[in-house]
Amino acid sequence: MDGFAKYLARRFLQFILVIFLGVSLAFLITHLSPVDPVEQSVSLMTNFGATDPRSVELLRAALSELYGLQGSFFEQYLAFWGRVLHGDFGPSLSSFPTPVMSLIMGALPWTVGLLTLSVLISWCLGNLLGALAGYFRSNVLLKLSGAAVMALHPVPAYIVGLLLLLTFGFVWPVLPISGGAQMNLQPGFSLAFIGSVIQHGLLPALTLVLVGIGSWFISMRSLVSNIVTDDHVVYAELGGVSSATIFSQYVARNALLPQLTGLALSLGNVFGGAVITEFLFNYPGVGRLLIQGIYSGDYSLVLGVTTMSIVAVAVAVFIIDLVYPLIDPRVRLG
Amino acid sequence: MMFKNLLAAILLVAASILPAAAQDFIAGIPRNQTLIIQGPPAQNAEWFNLWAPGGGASNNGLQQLAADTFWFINPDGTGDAAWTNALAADRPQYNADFTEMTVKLKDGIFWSDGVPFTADDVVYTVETQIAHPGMGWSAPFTVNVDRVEATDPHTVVFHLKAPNSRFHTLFTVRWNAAWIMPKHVFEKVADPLSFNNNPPVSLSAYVLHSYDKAGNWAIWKLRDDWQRTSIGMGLKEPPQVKYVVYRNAGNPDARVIEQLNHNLDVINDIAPEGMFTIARKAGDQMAAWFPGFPFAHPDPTLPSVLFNHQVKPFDNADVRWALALMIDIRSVAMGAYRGAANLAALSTPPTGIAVPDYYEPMQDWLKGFELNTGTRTIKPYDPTIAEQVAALVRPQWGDSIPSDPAKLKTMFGFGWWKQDVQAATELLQKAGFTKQGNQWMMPDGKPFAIRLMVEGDNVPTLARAGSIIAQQWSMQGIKTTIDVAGPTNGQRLGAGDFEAAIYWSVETWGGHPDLSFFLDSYDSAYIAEPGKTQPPRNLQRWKSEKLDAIIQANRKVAFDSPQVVDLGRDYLKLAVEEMPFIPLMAYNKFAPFDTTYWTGYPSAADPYSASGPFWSNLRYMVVALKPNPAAPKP
Amino acid sequence: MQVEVKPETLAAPAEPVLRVENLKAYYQMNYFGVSREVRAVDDITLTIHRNEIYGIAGESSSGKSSLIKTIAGAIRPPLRVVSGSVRFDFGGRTLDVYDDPQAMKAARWRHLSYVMQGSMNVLNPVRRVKHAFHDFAFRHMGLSPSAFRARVEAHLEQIGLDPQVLEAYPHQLSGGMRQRLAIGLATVCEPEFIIADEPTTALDVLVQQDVLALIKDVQSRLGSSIIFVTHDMTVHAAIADRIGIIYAGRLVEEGPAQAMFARPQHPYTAHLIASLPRIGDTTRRQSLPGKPPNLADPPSGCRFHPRCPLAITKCETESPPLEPRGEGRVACWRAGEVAAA
Amino acid sequence: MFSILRDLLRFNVEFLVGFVLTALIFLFAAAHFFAPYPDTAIYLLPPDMPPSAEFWLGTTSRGQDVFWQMSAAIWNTMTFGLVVMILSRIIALAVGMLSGYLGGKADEVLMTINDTLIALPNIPILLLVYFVMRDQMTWPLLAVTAALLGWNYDARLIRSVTLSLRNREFTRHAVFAGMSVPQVLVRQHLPYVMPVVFFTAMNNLIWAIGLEVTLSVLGFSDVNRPTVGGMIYWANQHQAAVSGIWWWLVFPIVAVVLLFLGLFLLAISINEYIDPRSRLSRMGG
Repeated sequence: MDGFAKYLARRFLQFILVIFLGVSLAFLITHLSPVDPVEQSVSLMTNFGATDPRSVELLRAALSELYGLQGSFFEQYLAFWGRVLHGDFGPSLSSFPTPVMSLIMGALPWTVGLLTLSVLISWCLGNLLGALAGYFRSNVLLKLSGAAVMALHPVPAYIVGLLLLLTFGFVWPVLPISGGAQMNLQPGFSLAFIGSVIQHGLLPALTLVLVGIGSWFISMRSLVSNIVTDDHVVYAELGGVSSATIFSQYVARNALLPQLTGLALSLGNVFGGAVITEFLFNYPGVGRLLIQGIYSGDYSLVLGVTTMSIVAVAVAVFIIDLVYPLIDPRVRLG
Repeated sequence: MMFKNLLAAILLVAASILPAAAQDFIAGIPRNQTLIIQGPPAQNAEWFNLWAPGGGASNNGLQQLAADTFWFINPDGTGDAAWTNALAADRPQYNADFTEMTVKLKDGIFWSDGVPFTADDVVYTVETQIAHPGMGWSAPFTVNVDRVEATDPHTVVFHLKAPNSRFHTLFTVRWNAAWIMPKHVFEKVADPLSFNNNPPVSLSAYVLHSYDKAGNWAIWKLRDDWQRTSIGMGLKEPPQVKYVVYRNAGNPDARVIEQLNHNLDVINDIAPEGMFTIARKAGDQMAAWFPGFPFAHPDPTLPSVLFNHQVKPFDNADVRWALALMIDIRSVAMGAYRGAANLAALSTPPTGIAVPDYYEPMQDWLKGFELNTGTRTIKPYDPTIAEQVAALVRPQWGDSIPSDPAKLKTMFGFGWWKQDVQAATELLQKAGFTKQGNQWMMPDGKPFAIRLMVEGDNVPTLARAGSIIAQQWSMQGIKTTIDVAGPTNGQRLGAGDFEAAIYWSVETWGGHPDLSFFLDSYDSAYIAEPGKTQPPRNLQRWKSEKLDAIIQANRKVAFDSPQVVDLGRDYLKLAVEEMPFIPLMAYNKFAPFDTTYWTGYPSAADPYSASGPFWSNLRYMVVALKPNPAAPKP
Repeated sequence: MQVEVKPETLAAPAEPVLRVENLKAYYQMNYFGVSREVRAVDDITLTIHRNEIYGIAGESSSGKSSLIKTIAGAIRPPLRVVSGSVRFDFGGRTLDVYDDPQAMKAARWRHLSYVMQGSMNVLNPVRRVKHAFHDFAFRHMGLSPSAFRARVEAHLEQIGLDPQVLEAYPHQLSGGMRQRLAIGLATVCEPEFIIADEPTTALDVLVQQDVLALIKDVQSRLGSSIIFVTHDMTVHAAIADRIGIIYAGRLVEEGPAQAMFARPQHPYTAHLIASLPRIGDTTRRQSLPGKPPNLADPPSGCRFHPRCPLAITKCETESPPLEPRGEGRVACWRAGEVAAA
Repeated sequence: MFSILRDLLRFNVEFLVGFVLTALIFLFAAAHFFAPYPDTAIYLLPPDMPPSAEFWLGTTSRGQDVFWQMSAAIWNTMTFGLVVMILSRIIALAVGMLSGYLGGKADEVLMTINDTLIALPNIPILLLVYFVMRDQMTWPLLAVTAALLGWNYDARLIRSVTLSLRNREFTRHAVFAGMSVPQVLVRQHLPYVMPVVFFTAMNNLIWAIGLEVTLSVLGFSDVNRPTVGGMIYWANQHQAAVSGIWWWLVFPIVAVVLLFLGLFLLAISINEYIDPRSRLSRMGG
């Protein structure tokens, strides 16, 4: 087997392994839950209305049958795998009987959009600034911007988001602080809708960018300051190669390789930040869905979202793994 | 460089979009014809089947604005005015032994698709739900209804399996009730449980206009034929609110910000501090239940310290009374509600009709109530609590706090038990407890420690009350830890998996003195074995022969009989003597209104309707609002 | 290995291409509050002529690599030129390496190229080889892209490489091929002067021979001058016309290769030569006592004196000047007596 | 070790600033042992008092002194962070060194597991664990869970260092001398790996503290135990941000940002100390 095929096989194996382990873990954790979905739903339903005790017993019996939690633990696990493979997590308990999967599918485009945009921006911007700062070490402007993004980077997304929300929603109310788009706009490829989505996405995306940019900046800067001492860069400088070419083709391009791997490795964490940000800005993505599910004790929803986020992150990592050979000939050509 | 181009493109797009998008708050809908109400995030936004289990979109206006049933009771109302005949032309008519109920329906009511509403819809509603056990009101219909028939298009007769003088309450809205199904829609559907009923036909004045698939908003539009609805018929002039928007406005901070930005007219609930912020910043563009402090609307719900009577030593009334007397209710009021609490010594919420029917007449009895501590007799009731709380909040609120004791009682409640540590000590000693240092020991020699369960974020004020009570008990030598149960709260309460909890097991009509709403379920026949699930609402599993006698008697009198009030007072006296749970206060809700666009919201001075966004009675507020002439022009 | 000493080339009229005068380049460090000065290049003067291969020898950390980097203008802080000058003379145009960086940059590869230490790694791993030729040489050649390509291919064939390598990525080539490519890259513009820093160090012996032959071949074809550094005296013996010996940052002896191998003037040179393996030699090779000096704190007087078998008191106090002696120059108070040792 | 610390303090500004910041915050946190009020008590003081001579950092809407509350909160948060950090260091060291030393198949298997764990999104899994545990979710349990999720990056780093040591002379000597694998790893390799561990420890501490803040802010922890996230949680519960009780939010946020900054500066200066390349470039500068 040549190197490239080996690489692909290895990545694919990893991909399968991540999904297997993640899905099993999610199942295991959830099925140890003390939350009884039936009681949960009964208490939801009886919270406000007048309730005849005899009627509640009937309701409970009916629901137990509907939610289908029968069988041994292992049978449930196998059945669960069957469901995952069919993309079926059963009905949501708090939104009965809407299937969990259709809730997730409704929310997923929002999260994917928000994450793709903010990860791309923070990755590109962080790497660009970091590379420049690593290459032009004495530039004061770059030093200052570096200090700023580095100071921001360890701050939890929630705090950055909260500050943005207060600044642009309360002190100087210019941006929407809640929701994914303007009300009463029908989704579609209209200028108004896309504009509204961008407008509503600004604060959450800015939060993720501000939090995310620092680590790219730091790692890129140190990568670049190491790479500039690499033989091929020094040699190019001695060869009188123009600095633009050296910066882009010799320094940045080589530094991007580990950064792309880093991107794949960090997606899991980035997703975590998105959960918090979506919750804060009431953004209609899967992160908010997850937290709502937890708050409402929605067993199947929490399980579905966690499983799907593991799968989604694994897919994204796998995609990056597939892109990687395009920019690294050593992997592509073995 | 590629990056620069990208950035430039983004900036260009942003610059062209932002001003365009900033014009309308809601695209294409005039703001000054729109009422914006805080709704819950609807996860299954595309679900409009009110009769299948699960909530979702039902609180986003569906049950408030588009569903209808026979009767409504205004939870804030008193006397006859609290009762509204909606689809029914008259009050329920029972036969002598309460085995038959006849309902006359109004004529001239139509579904929003033009189909007339008839008795067949009612019969279909009952029969379909009996046939499908998963549906929302299936169980009570199955238990009660032997047969239902439409004797003519506007008369329905229910034949009951057993005598039931409260059968009509299934169709009487306080928060919600059994809504009537559109037969012509559902009869075409194979499985009414999995039918999403989207878009829903409306039986009330508003109909679905559009909704967000992500569940953040739903918009309801006034029906052109609004006069052909039960609510529309009674109106003298057309409703001014053309559109109602239920929107999920985010976390409490975001709600405050949105109302201050005039993007949210009605808030469901925020923390007292948020309420005070709006009051301070919005000035006269704000309305609330009380125009000044304490602002809050008391729901007919009674937050209490619940005890699990199946767990020792909470089966002992002396212990429960001792714990009650260890509480300094003023700190609880301050801690939970910053003083804005409507305190309750009786086991019914001090709201609506309970004030004239129970609280006012029973003051003398309360003042005279004597408690035997084992060594002496004390009179624990303190009728001056309202003045004391007023004194505590006056430094912050100044002259806006009246000095008239009568007014203070409507704001802060009639009175409560005076903290009496000595009496509590005597009661505990009477129960066989001993004190070692600052630690109470139980009769079996173990230290007396309590786990006090609270739900947490969902009802923050109660979590706060729990914290402060736990601290007070701990300081008196009973180590109390707070247990935050979160969403498992209901389940644990039901399963009896708690020692003590801050929650409520009493909810009332508010607008009607009949206590059967909760009391009927206190029948000892329903008490579950330890470890088994207790059906609502006797979460404390209180068992008393005297109580059973009251319940039995109440079942035999008619809903509107004057005897109902007498039985209610008997129950309240029993509850004081046995202290099965410690009632604290009404569930006070901070629900400020923005008056920039709309005026005429209900208030303590004019409680013509419920005002909680999720309460179906809200519809009477929506049609009564008047545009503010000073509203910004579009 | 047998040492073959390169036969003396016919003495061409001495036409200097490189003149190094009183060059001092120090590592100046200030770390954790301690300033240290390492005199890596300490007052070196030398001249290299047209069509000459000049070898610089010395043990590791003697400063020979710093010297050649300083000559190439390839130094980075903390190594700095303290005084002196490095001047190239390309066709009557004099270029001072440290006076006119712009002109220097323009001259690179056209007139002056460089073969780096570890030159297997000088190619950008993520780009094809052809791009390196383009980046380094295209602008100097004044050719159309296709003519340039043809020229490069011809050049590669000349040095025994398949032009196909241009389409390859560095990782697809063997170490020897990359070394050849590096030399090909350094010679494609036919520069007058080539600086080579340990061009063969990392290679196995067979490849080393091969590469040495290549260097020699290219040099003789182009008539360029080469200055190269290696600690390996056998390599010097194989290709150098003249050799300079560096010890502790100083040039201690310089002279024609053959003469030096025959009659080393400096005890250190003598030691270097003596430690070379010779056929049939069974005597134990002498090892030099002591360690190479610490350049941050060099010994007084002659820096070699702590290790020198001939050291006298004067050596400890007075530093010997580099003075002409025989065919070359030497810096030793006891230069005449070395042979006897 | 001590002389390294002294040198770093004397000559590396970043380290000095980082050290001073971290030490000050640590001292501030330690002060809670002398707090005049129990840290879980509420409504002992007048609520909503702005910073003043009597209450330096003001009081909360729950009638707590922000100064003392914050002191206890930072202590608890740091304790949590340290527990996570130490536990995850132990796992990372064990896996990383073993993998690097053993090499071959064992290395491949360990690193595959490692990379698999890296790709799992932490927050959803932690939230899931919380969802299951609910009120049984004590902070030590949360710390263990976080530690189980927070070691894999650094295991890779440690592995690469061990890998480079594996072929060194002294390793072979030790093996020939009959040392067992754990002996070789602990006696011979650990000293070389320690600087990397130290560097990753700082970053891990930052990560763990950030995690605590995030989960507590959402109320997914024991909210009665004062922590930095818990303070923000309660401030949100009382809508401090819009109610103008800024001191309840601003001071804990500033404190935690300063702590982060301190730890971060320590991390980069230690990294610089370890990494000769960046040290070299500093010499020039």
